Amino acid sequence: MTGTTPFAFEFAPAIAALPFVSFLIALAFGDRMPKGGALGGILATAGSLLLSLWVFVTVSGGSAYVHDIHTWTILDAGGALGDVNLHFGLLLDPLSAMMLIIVSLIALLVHVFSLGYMNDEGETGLPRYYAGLGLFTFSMLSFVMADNLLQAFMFFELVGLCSFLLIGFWFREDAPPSAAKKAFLVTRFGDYFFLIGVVGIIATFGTSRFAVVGDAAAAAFPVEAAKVLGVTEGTATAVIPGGMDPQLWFTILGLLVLGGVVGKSAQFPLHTWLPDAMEGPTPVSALIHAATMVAAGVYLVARMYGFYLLSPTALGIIALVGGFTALFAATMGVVKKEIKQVLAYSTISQYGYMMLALGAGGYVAATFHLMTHAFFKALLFLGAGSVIIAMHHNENMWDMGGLKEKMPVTYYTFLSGSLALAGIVPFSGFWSKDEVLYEAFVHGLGTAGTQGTLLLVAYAFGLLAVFFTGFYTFRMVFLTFHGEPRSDTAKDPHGVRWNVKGPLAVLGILAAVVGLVNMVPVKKLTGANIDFLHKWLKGPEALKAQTSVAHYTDGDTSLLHEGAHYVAGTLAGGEVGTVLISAAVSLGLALAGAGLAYRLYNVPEPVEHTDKLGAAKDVLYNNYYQDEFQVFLAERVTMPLAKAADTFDQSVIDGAVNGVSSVSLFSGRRVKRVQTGLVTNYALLLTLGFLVLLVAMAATGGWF
Amino acid sequence: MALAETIAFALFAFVTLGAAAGVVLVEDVWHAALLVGVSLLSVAVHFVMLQAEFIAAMQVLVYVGGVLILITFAVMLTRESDTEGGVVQR
Amino acid sequence: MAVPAEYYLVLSAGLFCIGLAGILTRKNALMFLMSVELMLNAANINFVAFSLYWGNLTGQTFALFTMALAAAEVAIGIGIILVLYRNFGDVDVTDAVGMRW
Amino acid sequence: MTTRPELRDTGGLLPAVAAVGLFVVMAAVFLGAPIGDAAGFPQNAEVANESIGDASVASNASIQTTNNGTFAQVATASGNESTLLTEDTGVNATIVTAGGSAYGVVSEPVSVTATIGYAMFGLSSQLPDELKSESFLAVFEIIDLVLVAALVGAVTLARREDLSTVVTLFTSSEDAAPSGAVAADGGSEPDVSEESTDGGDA
Repeated sequence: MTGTTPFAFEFAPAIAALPFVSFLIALAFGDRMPKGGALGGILATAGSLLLSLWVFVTVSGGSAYVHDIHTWTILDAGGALGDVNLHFGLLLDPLSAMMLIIVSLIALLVHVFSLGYMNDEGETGLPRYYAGLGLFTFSMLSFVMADNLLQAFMFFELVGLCSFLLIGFWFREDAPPSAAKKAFLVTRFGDYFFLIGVVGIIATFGTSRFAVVGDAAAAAFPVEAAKVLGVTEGTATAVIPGGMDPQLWFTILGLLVLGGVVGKSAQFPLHTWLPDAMEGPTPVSALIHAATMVAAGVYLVARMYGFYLLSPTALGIIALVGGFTALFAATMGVVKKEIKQVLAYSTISQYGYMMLALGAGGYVAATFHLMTHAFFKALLFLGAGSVIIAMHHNENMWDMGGLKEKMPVTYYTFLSGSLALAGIVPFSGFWSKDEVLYEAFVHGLGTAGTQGTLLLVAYAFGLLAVFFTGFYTFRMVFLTFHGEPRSDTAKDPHGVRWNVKGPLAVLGILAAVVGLVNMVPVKKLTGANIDFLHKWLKGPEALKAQTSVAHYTDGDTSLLHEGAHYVAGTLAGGEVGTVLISAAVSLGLALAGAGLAYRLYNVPEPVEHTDKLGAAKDVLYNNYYQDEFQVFLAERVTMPLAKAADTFDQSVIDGAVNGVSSVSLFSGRRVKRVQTGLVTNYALLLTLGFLVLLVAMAATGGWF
Repeated sequence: MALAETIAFALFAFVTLGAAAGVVLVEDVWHAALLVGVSLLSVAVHFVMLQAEFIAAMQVLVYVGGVLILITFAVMLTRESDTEGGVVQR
Repeated sequence: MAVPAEYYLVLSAGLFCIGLAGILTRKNALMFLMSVELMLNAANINFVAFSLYWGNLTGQTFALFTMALAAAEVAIGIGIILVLYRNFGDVDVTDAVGMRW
Repeated sequence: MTTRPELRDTGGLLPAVAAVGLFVVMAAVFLGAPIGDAAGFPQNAEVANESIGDASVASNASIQTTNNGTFAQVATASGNESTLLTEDTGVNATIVTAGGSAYGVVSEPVSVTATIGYAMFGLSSQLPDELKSESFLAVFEIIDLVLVAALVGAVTLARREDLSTVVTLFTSSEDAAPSGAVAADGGSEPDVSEESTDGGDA
């Protein structure tokens, strides 16, 4: 950044501050305001959206911004490491500007939708609800704008807290508090590793900045790490414990941070909280799945991608976890009865795709999918919410059917989202998912050795998941909207108002067209320069080498090549042929899945075909017994350990403490007898003390 | 001359310390008060030998004439009434 | 001064220790008072002896002050003893073991 | 009626041992300390000196005292030559030589008591050079205050607490008279109060 600070950036803190104000207002005055504080939240998020757009335009103009708002402390770590700088700052670059828009837009729509879902349904506790939404939006926006890992961690945790509050909104029922607790604990388990990673990174590099803009004295840890490894020019020092190989140590750090990502983004094996989180209000689910909590994990990896690129091992693990999660969750989504459960598993699956893309070196692909997914998943959840309103809060798809005629707006927007989710051309999901798979494919082909094989395995997982995605998506659509109504409420559904239809319409259009911003296959075929997102994320030339983002966009593949040793390969027909083959395969599989669903479920009276799966059905119904496995881990492994630790604590630690205290008690009981109150005794002690002192001084001073 | 002074010193030192020891050791407070007077006067003699005649005078006036009188008062005031004079005070 | 200063020091130490022994062994408050007088006199002997030893009158002046302080102390001491006697009917210091009564 | 002094036989061993031990240690230290001879007080201070000739006359000179005063008499070939040193008689006078001349020096004793007074009252200009002392005026004032405080304290301690009137030296008798409130002691024991006396000036 050169020259004066663009005006928009001065107002950037307000993007996060506005929802925070709405949170405070809803908390303090919500019960005295119309709509229970919703209007404040809508205004605040609308303001955030406008400011985000402003920032977006400014960033498009070639600016990026890193600004320390407040420095807590500067620790002198000594040596060449320099100062350990703990601060609170802003980082506004293409990635965060894009994410700001996504978050504020979806938050705004969710607020509007909540008018229909919560207010019109006569829920109580609305101020608490809108306060939670405001705090949630605030946390996520602040997380997005964080310019260092420590700050990101703090807001990461705040996001987790908000999800806890909102999932457990209906705390008087049995399931929501339990689900909230589970979400909190499971994500916290991952965040534990994240915290260690943060400390490790700060200890290693003396900074946890993601990027440097302008100030040459400041350092960003991905840049420093690249220098330490010699991938890029320059000198940098890092404190590596125990003389470890820097590559290994950076991998460990990256994997520690990844622990938080796996928890928040619901990747295997910490995905179990997410389906249960469906106990929260549906707009909250939309917010969590599309823009805030779950997106936070993937966003974090993208944010510090320059660091992960230095570690092929970490990238491979990310890719494999992502690909496996994509398939794993998709298979579970196939058999679910509740509409939100299907969506929940599809969320896990889609975030698996993003992780796969990140692991496969597809930074832009992952970001692209994050964006398109945000829109179509928010759409699907809000559509599901609309259906749930209509069905009087019955979520079982087997009680629905034939809603197409009753609620056309919901149907067509939901269909748009479903086509996007399934990845049918030309809806947004196709472009992004295709690019994800393409990246994994070409890098898997081109990269030699275990790395390449790993990517190909992950790619195979992802490809298989495409089929399941198409199947469960259209199974959901057909069961919900097609056929004959299977219950009385489905015959006469509850109507929905503008505040439900409006957000759906906006998102429906977006889900259909947003993929057009990055039509890479078309570019590869025709040579037309229409990969706007690539250019946008890469940023102008002036930003190169200043933000870590510029480091790894595809215009500068050196880090991808030098750091992660990824090489793009092709199949027959060169690049164009590979693109065509990849796109055709994934589209074909998606269509196959959708077609199977059409065959099985687009009938007037669909029947449950799950029995044909035999034993696999039980496994799928029970989510591969992951919950049971975790409970087993908790009860059989952790509990005995905790009990042993407790025994140790009670006997040894407390024993020592009590022993010490009893010594002082005992000696105190003895020593207090000195305090007789008799002047004579005090004088005697005084005399004896003086005598001892005199003898000691005489002996040492040679007075005798 | 020096020998005479030393002998005088020894004599009065003996008186001083003896009277003081008596103060501590005798049972009766009244006797103790009298022995304090002896000791104080003997110390006054030491002052004279130390060429501090004025201090010696003050010693006699202030201590023996003032302090000792006060002590005597106190002894008399705190004497238990149901016992005869000189009865053990602990 | 024909008598060496050490002798006076020893005399003073003896007087002081006798006073100290009185304080340590007696229970009668009046005996305390008298023992303290003895100790103050021991200090005075030192003052005066060193005054002569150094040829400096400061010691003698201080001895005078000590006497004044001793008189003040006795006045207060006797006041306290009388209060003690009034409250306990006795002048035994071992009775008064509380901070207040 | 008198009683024979009796020795106490009670009391702990430890206090006595402590006191004796302290004495032993102190005596050991004192006797082992390198304390030399005393400086002593200067006996005289010069008050006058008169030149009586050059140094060679010193051996022939002597101090003569007459009713008119004290003279330094030098025996010369032409007879005795007297120089008046002071008109007082009975003073301490000597002949000394210094700087090639002989002088008759008169000295008189230094008053220790007077010097103490000068020191205590801070009259430092009066202090003689030969007898050193510091100025103690501030200490004197403080001790004065302490004495006053002791007097006040003694009076306060001696007043009867169960009467609201303070029994002091100058309290009018009708305030204190009714119950014989001048008694400083006795408390609630009537037999003790028989011995009561005015504790106000104790």
